[in-house]
Amino acid sequence: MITIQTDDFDLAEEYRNLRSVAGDAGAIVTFTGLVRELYNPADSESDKIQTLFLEHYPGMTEKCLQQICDQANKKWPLLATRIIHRVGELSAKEQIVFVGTASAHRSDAFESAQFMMDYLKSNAPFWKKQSSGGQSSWVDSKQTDKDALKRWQG
Amino acid sequence: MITIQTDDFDLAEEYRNLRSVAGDAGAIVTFTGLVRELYNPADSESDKIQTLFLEHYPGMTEKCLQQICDQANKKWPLLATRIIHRVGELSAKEQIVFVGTASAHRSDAFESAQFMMDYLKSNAPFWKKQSSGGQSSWVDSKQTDKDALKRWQG
Amino acid sequence: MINIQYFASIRETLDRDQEELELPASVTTVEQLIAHLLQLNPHFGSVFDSSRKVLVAVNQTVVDHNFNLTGDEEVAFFPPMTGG
Amino acid sequence: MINIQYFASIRETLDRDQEELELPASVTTVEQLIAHLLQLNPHFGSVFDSSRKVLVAVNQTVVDHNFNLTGDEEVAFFPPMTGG
Repeated sequence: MITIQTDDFDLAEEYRNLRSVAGDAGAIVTFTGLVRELYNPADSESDKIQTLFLEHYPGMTEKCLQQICDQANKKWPLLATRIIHRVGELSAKEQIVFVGTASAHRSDAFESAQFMMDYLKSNAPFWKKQSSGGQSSWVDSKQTDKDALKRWQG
Repeated sequence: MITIQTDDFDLAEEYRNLRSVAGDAGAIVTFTGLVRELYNPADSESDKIQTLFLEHYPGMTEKCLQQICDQANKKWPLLATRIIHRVGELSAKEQIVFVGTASAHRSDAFESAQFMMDYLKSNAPFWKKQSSGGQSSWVDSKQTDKDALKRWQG
Repeated sequence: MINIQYFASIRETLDRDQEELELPASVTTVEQLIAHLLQLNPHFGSVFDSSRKVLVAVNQTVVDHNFNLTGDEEVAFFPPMTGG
Repeated sequence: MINIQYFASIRETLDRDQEELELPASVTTVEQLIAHLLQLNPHFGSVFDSSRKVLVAVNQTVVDHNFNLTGDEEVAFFPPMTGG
């Protein structure tokens, strides 16, 4: 199941749902992404992030996230998958994104969760704009995120 | 931090602790292991597991789990690590083990959590005995668990 | 009619989030649509200059510049994604 | 005095969880300790037969059979771990 929302989410509730949907699961992996204060680690002298604005492409976003779930379910024998992505204005330390997977065995749960995050980063139409000290700028995409996809290809 | 306990644990509480200890984390990964009803997937005709008994080697267990945390912290830039392992008698669907990691970046959090689980499986002195339909037997170690360690060596 | 949507830094550069456009019969690919937009509006020069990576989606799927258009699609232009 | 601990299936086979033992001067390695235990107690035959994998820890660290003993260690015998 996928959800795009402005509201915060509750990890405990998501874990409970995964556990009840998954039936005879042996392994549940959760990933939570948080807003870092210093978003650009190369620039530690900069002002700390005050807010992060998340824009998305309604319609296409839902389609992309559902495709990512479908691909994960094709590649691994999963009992449950979950993506939540927040949009709108977020402050430092807030939760941005949740990915959860449940499987009989731990390697499938770990790999599929990492796969889903890697694809979400580079393939789902979200854009971040950070603001600090009265200045704001769009966050650049990172080569390391594109490189992360290679692990899952071919 | 590591804990060995007979009591159940609360994922929400562990996540809250990781988030508060970790400071400027961008990524938190949690792994939860659960007791499967059919522990041996090759033997689906067998009676379902009724209970699982977990024996351990007090003293050595704590030492091993702490070493696993220390090794993870040496290999990856982590902001927090956590292991909880239950011992004693557990029923199907109960939580057995928790591993949590927090890091600036997602790949470090994912890899270290997987590393910790892989080492815990083969290197920490726990032994499982399963009971079903009046019969009980010690669970055999799996070659796939030994193979999983190769990824982290050399 | 084609519906064109702009996101993030491109939306800001153009100061618009979408527009409707009747395509001339000569425009049958994404590449030709971009050339057409550059003619219509000089602002597009700074969007489609070579230093800036722009992705194109047609009906909410990312495509390359050879992709064929019939003239009634939803086309979107946006920078590389930075979600997660 | 050496303290020997047994775990899981090995504890059950031997029907004991630990024992104290004064080592003869001739026993200076784990391998010699195992030979010594086999002499003392015929039950050890089924523990240390070749079909069964037995791990040895000295002072709570897994070691191989060449490991040297001084005679005042904590030694543990157990099957491969199955935690997690």
